[in-house]
Amino acid sequence: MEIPLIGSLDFLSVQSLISSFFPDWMAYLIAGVLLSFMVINAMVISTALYTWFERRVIGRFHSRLGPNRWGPFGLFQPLADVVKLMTKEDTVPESADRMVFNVAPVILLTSTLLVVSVIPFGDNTFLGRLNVGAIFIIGITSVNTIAILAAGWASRNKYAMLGAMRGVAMLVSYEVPMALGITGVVLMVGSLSLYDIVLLQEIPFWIVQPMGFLVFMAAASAEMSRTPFDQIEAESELGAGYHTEYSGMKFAIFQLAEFMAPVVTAIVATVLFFGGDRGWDPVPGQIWFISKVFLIIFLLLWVRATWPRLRIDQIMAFAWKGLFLMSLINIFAVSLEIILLQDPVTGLLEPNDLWVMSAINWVITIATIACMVKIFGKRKWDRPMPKKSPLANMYAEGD
Amino acid sequence: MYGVGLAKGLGVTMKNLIKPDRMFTVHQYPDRKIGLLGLAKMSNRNPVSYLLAQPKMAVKALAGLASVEDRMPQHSRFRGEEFSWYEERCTGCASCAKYCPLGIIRIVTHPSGQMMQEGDKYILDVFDIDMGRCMFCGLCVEACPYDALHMGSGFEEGKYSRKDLVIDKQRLNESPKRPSTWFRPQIENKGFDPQSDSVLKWSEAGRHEKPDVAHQEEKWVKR
Amino acid sequence: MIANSMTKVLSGIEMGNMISDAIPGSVLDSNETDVWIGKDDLLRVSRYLRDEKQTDFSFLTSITAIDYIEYFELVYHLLSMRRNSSLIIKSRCYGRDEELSMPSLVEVWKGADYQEREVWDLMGIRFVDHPNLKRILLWEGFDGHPLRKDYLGQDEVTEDYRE
Amino acid sequence: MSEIRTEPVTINLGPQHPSTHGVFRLRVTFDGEVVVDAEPVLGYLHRGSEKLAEGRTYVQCVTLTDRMDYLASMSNNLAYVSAIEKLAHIEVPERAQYIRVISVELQRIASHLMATGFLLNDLGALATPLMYCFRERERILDLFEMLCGARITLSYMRPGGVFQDAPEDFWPALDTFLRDMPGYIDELEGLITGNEIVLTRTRDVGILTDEMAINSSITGPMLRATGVEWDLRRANPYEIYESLDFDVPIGAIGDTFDRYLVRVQEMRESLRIIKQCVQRIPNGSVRTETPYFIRPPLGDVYSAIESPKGELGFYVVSDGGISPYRWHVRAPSFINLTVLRDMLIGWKMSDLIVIFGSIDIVLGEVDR
Repeated sequence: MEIPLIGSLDFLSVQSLISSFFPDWMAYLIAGVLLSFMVINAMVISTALYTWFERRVIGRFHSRLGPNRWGPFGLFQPLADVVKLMTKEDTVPESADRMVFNVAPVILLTSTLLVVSVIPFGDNTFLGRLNVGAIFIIGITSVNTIAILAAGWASRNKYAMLGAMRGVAMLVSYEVPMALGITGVVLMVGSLSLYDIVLLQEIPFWIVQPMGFLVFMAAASAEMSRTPFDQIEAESELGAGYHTEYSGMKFAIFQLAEFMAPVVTAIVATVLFFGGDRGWDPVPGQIWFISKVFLIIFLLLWVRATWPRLRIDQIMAFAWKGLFLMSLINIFAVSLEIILLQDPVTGLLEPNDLWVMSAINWVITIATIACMVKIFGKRKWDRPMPKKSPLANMYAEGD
Repeated sequence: MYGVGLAKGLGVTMKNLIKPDRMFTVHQYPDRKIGLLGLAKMSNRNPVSYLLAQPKMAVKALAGLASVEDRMPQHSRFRGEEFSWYEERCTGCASCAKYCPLGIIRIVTHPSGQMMQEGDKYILDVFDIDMGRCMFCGLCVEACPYDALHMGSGFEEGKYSRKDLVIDKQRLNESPKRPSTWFRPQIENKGFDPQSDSVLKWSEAGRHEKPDVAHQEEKWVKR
Repeated sequence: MIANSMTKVLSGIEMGNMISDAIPGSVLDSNETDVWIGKDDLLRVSRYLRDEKQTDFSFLTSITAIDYIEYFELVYHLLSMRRNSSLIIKSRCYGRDEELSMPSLVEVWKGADYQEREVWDLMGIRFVDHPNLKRILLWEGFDGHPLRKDYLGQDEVTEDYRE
Repeated sequence: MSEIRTEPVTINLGPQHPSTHGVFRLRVTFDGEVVVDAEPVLGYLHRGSEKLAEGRTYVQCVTLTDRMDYLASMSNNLAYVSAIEKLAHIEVPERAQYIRVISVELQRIASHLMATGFLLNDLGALATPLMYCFRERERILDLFEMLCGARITLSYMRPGGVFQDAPEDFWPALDTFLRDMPGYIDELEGLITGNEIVLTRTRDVGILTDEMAINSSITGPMLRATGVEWDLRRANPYEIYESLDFDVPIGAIGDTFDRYLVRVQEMRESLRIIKQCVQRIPNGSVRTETPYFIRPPLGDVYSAIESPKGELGFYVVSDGGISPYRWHVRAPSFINLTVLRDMLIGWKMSDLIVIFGSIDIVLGEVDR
């Protein structure tokens, strides 16, 4: 049973509703604008709420309180931040490339927002049912790279430039494991449509292919530059990274895009690995979706509050030596299992097959990680015993 | 190795998230937000009866809007602002001014011609302290031979201009006499707590009472 | 538990005799605690003190200069970590003008680097052959050397908030 | 393979920068991400303490020492007053010595907590370990408030002792602290010591050899991390350290991780020292009567203690008057910076921040 929360909100039904009053082409336009408006606003508001949530949770991880003054439980804090940022002077460096400088934040926000357009929030709640949704996500997230490079380059600031250069190197590298991580899911489903991926997820795919999930999450947290991969901003090294020179509203847009990234990532991960809106009745699917998103966001925050960041060359090495290899092993294992386990006639996988696969894959995952630590962990973790230097002897009596 | 350290770290942060006694900010100056349970506990009731007795306040607390006054407890030795100064005890000897590393205490006196037997009493014309430059080292208090000057105990003397930070004789006289027990063991032994609302009289602030005549004669006349 | 021992403060007279045996004419004076070295021999003496097995002063604790109006006195606190003994050597530098100079000890002890720069900055004693003798605490172009006794200071404007 | 020719870029790290621990400026030349040259520029916090002291009395100078290493005011106070006591031949009562040692060791823990927390902050741990460190340090500051009414600029010690005995409620509070603190250090170590990311970032980074450290006059945890066992509390014991039982932790190879580890172990040793002091502390007076204006005999004195940052020495020359003729500070933070350039060259930008953070400088002491 599916209780529609916001009713049928897919593009086609809205269009057909409107086309009874307007000509077809106009209905197409109005439905598009209406739905985009709704989704954009929903995303912005949820991002605002997310900033509050993040600050409260990180605060509690720090044994602090977090924002709690303005409004009930400090919920109006994002509003106050926005007002403060909007009333701030909008400065542009004298030697900046004004055009690029102004456009960069918009590109970043747009590319982040566009991801949402293909997400099936519920059985019949989505903007577009793209049959190549997975490829669309991979493609549209790499536009971030251009925005970050543009922001860093146009600022004429050395810190911004360093951050942007790190960003380009890192984002381009992490595109690869991310795409390969998604490939595992796509192989099992046999379709690139996110709708189908949700439909065929009898068992959440993070159980079936944990390695794919790990690779995807690591790559995704690198894509949105969160610890332990936040070298783009690296506030203790570069000040603020690529958006050092931004202030006022443009900075607010950057912040919005940056805080939207975890939300979007959590949404994508929910769809790909947590079964989207699937859950147990009578709780409606949208609620399941939102609670899964919250769970992933909390996991991301937990990691962010605990771990320090890696160095840029270590991050790159991790991408190419670690994640790349892991994702290849994952794809190889998954495809082998599919060939062996799938029904020879229909080509489908039964739930029992999925359980078998997950058992095999967990073993493979643990074995792979152990092997990789052994092979690539050249550094010995255990500390050599301290030895007294012969250059000093503080018990000597002198002569 | 093998990510065990990473997992252990996650455990530590989770422990700190969950355990309420590991909170860092437990005092929020000047007030703190309070929930319904806290309010009920403060008035020694259970939450339900509190809700019935004071529905407006209870709803406010549930919405996270209720706040109660909160203040960091300070030790009685806390060296704070607004010196406690007793004009009755001050002789205008200017030891404090001489001992101040920054020279921010200004004292002007003139002889009064009274009490000439005990060696002339001086009248204080000016006694002001430039708190804008004071660093609260307390050397002036240490120097005061008659226990007339004590450190204060507050910290809420923020002003909008530096001029207002110069506290003169009048303000010193008017300010509540809550001396810090810093370098004043006699006040500490009395159990005086400057953080409470009690005020210390000038006659109680000294390390010894005014000597009686017999004592003085023994000390000075017989010599 | 190992018995504790204090750092042995070497007698200036004994050490002075030892140094003047090795490098004749370098020791100008000595008393119970200090040895005065001529400024021309300072580099040679310090190299001797560091390398000689008997003294082994591998560690330069601190460098200071004092303005005694007629002359400047540089104080070097040396420490032997292997023998746990210490020695104070002093050296005088006469004159008042900007061209006061002393030999730099950076090539013997690298730890002298910043301390010599500080002495140059605040006392105005130039260290010959120092690799990077620039002002360190004050800015380039500061007028005068503040720790000299004849430094009068720049016109200071202190606002009196009382009036 | 021919390399691509790259243009070196010079960047000013500081004076306003999140990781310079104050107003410190580092002029760094990068080739891509690699440091090819670095030059520290100091003096943004220079207040001329040495000159100021020449116009103040010996007791007034105590307030100047507070403001040098503002994370370890107690150590500064002790270093200064012990120099004056040596110069003016003032005896210190035994109880005062115990209280001094207790407060200095508490200060050492507080300072090392700050060093560790900020090192992790530089590593990018989003202030979580920093906050935990701050939380424990807060308890030490509360203890200091009980002792002397101030939390940072303490001015607790005077030539001839400490200005006032510890209050009644200090001892139970100290006992609670001593009971809780080992657990907190364990927790901090659980968060940091085994963490693979911390290890990857700090192991073998910024190695300092023992020869180089000694030649460059490095002291404190930085020197001990290279394996040189040298602690003034043992080598030249002052106060009552001679009778106390504690170990001097040393590092294995002198990298950034060793520096962190030495600090953590020193915290544990400090707790051991305080426990012994609390057991043994005698009754009696805490201050020898000294005149307001101390007039030490003609002469000079150098007296050093092991402060949390290294050997903190005061060289005071007296001309017999009420204020010092010359007042020099051997500031460990300042001299520890000597090797900074050599340690940085060849490392990446992220390593630069971490190496710099592991030196643990306080700009108030560097610039004085």
